[in-house]
Amino acid sequence: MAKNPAPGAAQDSALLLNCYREMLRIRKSEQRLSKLFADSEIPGFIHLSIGQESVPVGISAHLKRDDTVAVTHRGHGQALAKGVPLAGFFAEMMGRDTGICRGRGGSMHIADAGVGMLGANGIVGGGIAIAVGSALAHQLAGAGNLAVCYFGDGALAEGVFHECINLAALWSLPVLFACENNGWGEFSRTDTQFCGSLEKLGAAFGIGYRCADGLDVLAVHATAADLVAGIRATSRPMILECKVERFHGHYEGDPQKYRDPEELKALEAKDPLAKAHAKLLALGLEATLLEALAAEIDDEIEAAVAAARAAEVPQFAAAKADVYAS
Amino acid sequence: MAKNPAPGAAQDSALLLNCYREMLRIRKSEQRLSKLFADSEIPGFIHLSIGQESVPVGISAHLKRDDTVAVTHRGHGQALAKGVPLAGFFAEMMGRDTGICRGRGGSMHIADAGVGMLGANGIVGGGIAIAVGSALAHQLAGAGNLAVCYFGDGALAEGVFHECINLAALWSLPVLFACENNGWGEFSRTDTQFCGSLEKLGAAFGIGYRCADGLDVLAVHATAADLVAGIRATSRPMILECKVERFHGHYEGDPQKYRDPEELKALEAKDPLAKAHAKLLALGLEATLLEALAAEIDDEIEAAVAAARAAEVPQFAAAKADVYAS
Amino acid sequence: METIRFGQAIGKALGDAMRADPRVFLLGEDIGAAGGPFGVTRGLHKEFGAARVRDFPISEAALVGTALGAALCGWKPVAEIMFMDFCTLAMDNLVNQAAKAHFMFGGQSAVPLVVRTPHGGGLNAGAQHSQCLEAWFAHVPGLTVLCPATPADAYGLLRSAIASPNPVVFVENKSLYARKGGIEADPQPIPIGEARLVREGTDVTVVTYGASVYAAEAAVRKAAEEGIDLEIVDLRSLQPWDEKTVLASLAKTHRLVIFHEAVEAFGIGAEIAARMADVGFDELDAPIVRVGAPFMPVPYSPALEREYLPNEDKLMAAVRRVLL
Amino acid sequence: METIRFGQAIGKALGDAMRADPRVFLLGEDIGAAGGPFGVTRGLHKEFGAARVRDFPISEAALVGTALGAALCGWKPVAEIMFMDFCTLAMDNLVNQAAKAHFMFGGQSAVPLVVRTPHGGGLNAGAQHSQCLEAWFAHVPGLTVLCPATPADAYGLLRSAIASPNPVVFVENKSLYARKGGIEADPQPIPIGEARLVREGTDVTVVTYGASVYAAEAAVRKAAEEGIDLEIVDLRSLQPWDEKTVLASLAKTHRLVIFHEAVEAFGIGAEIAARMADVGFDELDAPIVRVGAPFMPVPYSPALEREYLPNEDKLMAAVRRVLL
Ligand SMILES: Cc1ncc(C[n+]2csc(CCOP(=O)(O)OP(=O)(O)O)c2C)c(N)n1
Ligand SMILES: Cc1ncc(C[n+]2csc(CCOP(=O)(O)OP(=O)(O)O)c2C)c(N)n1
Ligand SMILES: [Mg+2]
Ligand SMILES: [Mg+2]
Repeated sequence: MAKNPAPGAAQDSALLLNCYREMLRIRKSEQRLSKLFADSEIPGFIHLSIGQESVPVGISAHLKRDDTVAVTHRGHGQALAKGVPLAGFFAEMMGRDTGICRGRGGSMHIADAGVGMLGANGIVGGGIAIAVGSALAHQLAGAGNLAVCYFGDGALAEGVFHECINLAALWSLPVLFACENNGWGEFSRTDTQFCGSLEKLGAAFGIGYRCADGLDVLAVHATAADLVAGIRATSRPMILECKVERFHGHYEGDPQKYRDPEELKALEAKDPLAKAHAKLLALGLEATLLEALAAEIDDEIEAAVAAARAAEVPQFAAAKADVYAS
Repeated sequence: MAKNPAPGAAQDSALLLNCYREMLRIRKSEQRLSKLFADSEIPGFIHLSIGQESVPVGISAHLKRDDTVAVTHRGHGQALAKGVPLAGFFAEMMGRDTGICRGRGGSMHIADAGVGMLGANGIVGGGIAIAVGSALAHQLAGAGNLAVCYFGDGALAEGVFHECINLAALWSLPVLFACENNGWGEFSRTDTQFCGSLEKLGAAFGIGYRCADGLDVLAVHATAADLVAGIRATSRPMILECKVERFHGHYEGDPQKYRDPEELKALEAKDPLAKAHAKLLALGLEATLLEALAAEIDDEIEAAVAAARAAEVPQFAAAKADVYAS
Repeated sequence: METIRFGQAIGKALGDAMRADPRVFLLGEDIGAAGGPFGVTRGLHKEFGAARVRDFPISEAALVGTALGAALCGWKPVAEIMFMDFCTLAMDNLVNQAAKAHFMFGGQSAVPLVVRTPHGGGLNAGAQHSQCLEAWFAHVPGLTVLCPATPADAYGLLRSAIASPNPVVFVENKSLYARKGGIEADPQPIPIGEARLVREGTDVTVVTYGASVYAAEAAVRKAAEEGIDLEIVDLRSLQPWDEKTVLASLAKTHRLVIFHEAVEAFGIGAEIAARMADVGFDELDAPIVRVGAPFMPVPYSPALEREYLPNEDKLMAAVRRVLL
Repeated sequence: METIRFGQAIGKALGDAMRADPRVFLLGEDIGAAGGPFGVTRGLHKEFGAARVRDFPISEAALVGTALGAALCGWKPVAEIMFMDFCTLAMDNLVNQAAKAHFMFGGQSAVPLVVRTPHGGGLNAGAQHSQCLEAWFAHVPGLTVLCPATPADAYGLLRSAIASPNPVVFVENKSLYARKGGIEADPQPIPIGEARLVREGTDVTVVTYGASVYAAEAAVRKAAEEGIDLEIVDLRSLQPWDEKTVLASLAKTHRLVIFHEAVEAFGIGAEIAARMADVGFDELDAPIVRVGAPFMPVPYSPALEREYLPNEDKLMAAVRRVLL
């Protein structure tokens, strides 16, 4: 693959390439969503995770299919990284009957039981207890699985998070609390909303804590490796905080008047994907290979979009008849 | 007052005597409640704070009338120490129209706006946000008042507590978080329910923390003095944790089968009231004086009980007409 | 036919369900060795151990949320909320999460979750330990709401609730726990959504549920003294509720009184009345009258709570009104 | 008479109330410099500063609880819950604490607390950002529940809500924020509990509120084409609601349709129907028909949400039914 592989770099490079591919798949999917949204092909609210891809990619690399995750309103990347298929994903966003949730859920309610993705959430902090409950299920089942509970820095202010870290520590539940800290909750800086230290909070409950540069996928990957292995070995909960940046607005269409234009501009230099790209080239990968990879992803996405466009919209009667399971 | 006052002890002795009087008033009131409950003169559930009197007495000594408190389901002592009058208190417990809440509230819903007692609560943790809100009112008013938020160790597991310590720290609200830690939540030891450290939790939010021996009223008094002065000076929240013992059951009538009889027996030696009594004698106070004081309190209580017995029960129509303020 | 207390019947249903299916487990505050505040889970901790009868911290939101997470993974948790008033702390997990998961995720997920909780007054427990909030849950698509009156129904409906792939709010009137009733030697699940005809009668249909069933039964004799023959329908299941049975009864008596302990305004009875004023309109020979609690918080003083609670006298006044 | 948008009318009411009374202050998520997610509080932070327009952490329970604590101390907080669906996180403080404080404490305390919150669908915002949960609050003694349809009513009722010594849940249909309407130069508070007669008519009474008022108005022409003259009553105030006005209208038309966006089963309309099937029974010439949302979570896909929402066609179908 690489031109002049430095000794030992082959492994690094293969790993980074894998991560890069996943990140690019998420990035391009969201960029496509952004366009579809602008073109009114996707309605409602969507919250893009552009700039935050490293986190779920770095974590999911260590997850098994039966490990569970609960994801946030900004959870497209978290969902795709866990294995939600693109076709069902796009069809869902576009409100089609072929959507992974048959068009009933939308961006904030993607779920895929088949890959352990328990659901995105429209409620800040709404997935935390669900993830912890799945960790309880893993503990009861005893098959060595674990749960990942994604949440944003804004969710730190919700009481249920604190109830859950206590419970997880008390019952030694195998759960990774993964905070994507982008410094913002909607239009407010999180430091104007929450004044606790997540590290110290963990310490107050005897929960191990690690922080990783969420703009560096290998950093997340390495830290998550330690934590996931630790959780599997000890069945103790752990906290992973990743400092990231929110590149787009809170929701698509958010003019972000509340943000300093300088700060927004400075983001460009921080793009985790660009960083990974540069590093891959530095490691000796061919640019053409990366371009081919991008083209492959583009094709996959366009196929998903085309299929969704061609798909039926859901029938109301079928939806109405399916409020209860039978 | 004292027989042979040691130099400097006069002040100590006067302080302790004051505290002792307050504690005894609470103790005797609750013993009377216990009897009234056993005799079916008080219905419903009552939760006695026997053994925990030092905490509200030690704290309330530093409070002004306009300082506010929100108290717990085990809040008789907290209420009386803040100045809720005995007559209205007993009449309330006995369901009379002359009750402080006109017989509508009962033990878990005593309140007295006139002395800044914002209300007891039947919801574990239910008063915490209310107390914090009153601290916000104090901050807005700027008259230097503070709020005391009483809660039990069981309430540490409720999310709203954590929301509130964040808010209080974030907004620098003048509130004392006062935890009466009796080691139990109903029939469960708290260490089987909550595994966090309150001190470290405080540290995670930059909130000052102090622990006091809740069986020693002077210890509580001294620590509360520091904290209350600190809050008034800085308008920063503080945490006071007092280790106490629950002498009676969770509720009156609780057979406490879940407790080790040895442990229950060992309580006798820990009685904060007996300790204060012994210390007063050691400081040279006349036993007869303490007896007179007890008799005085008994008289006050009996007068309250007699008045309540003689009082009318509330009229339904009047209650029904008063669901809304006008 | 044996005799069993209402609370014991619930404990028996829990135990039988746990014996029958290893995926059933219990969570709640003080439900373990202590057996729960009303003794309902007594003995289960001993038999099934702490892993399946789990004492939960005082964290109602996390209680329902973790139960939901486990349910989404195929377990069958039965969570206890100690008093229905405390459901206020778990509404997000019940309403936004559990109720919607099946529908919202396109039918992928079953949610075999039961939340048991006691409602009702009469214990002078005051405004925060006495409420009947079942109408809230009946208004939430995706939830099933049950409220049995007899030990046999408590058993049979709880078995159905635990077997259900949908989240169920199982409401127990706490004044019933000590009440005795008959139960079969080998009791079976009772289907959700079917009312129980407590008593056939010809003059007035009384639709009721929970503890109020007994007050309705108490009114039968009084009514008979006045020459009035009451038919009593115990809904048992509030969401879904058995419109067919109510309508059939109305078609017979042409007079309807709805009777429950919950606050009358916007309560369960409102929906029953509204439906009958629509689909049952042609059968009605008189106004539909509801008897529920007055519009006020549950008061503490016995003098007040006694007048607050619906009783057979208030029911009889309504019965007389529809016969005017 | 000026023209103003619904959202602006609310902002104006907030601003006027704050200017008139220094005890009025606002709390909510992103309501400060950002002006709130729907722009309702735009400009207020600039005029009144951060002490009176307070950005709150994402802690809905603490939000309502602290507002309540301040209210008990004589302040007049107006709290915003960003979507009505998130009220699920603040139910204890609303229902167990705020609603009961005045009664439970023997009338000592006033609770001048307002909780503003937007409900309603139409934005494809999905099952957790679209619910209409007002029936829950109307069932809780001690709470006042308002839901205006026009900018003028939004202004006048919000001023009354802020002036009220009781906790008010003030519900704003989010699809109305951009809608324009007239307002007086010096608008006055509108009394709580009085319905608005939107249109006089002779054939059928349509009782409605909130955004559904406009769908009802849209049906007027369609009805006229069929020779049907609709009378439209906008409740505005749901708890208390104006029974007298509804009854008077029924006494005129003898036919009643109730129309709202909330789920029909156990919704606001159930209580209206139930009362009219009681006190209005003798006036009824036809079944009472309700039109609300079907019993399902609010779906995301436009194809589904369009069919989900009540509209004038569904209303017309009901109108025709009561005229059969
Ligand atoms: C309970 C609740 N409160 C408020 C909101 C509105 N809201 C949606 S996202 C958001 C900010 C969340 O911030 P964070 O958790 O940091 O996630 P981010 O958007 O930064 O990824 C808020 C307040 C909500 N959806 N749920
Ligand atoms: C929200 C809520 N959950 C549960 C209960 C039932 N309950 C009443 S007191 C109590 C234990 C509280 O323990 P703690 O806070 O330590 O107070 P203590 O009784 O020890 O004084 C519980 C669980 C309640 N009243 N409210
Ligand atoms: Mg964030
Ligand atoms: Mg305790």
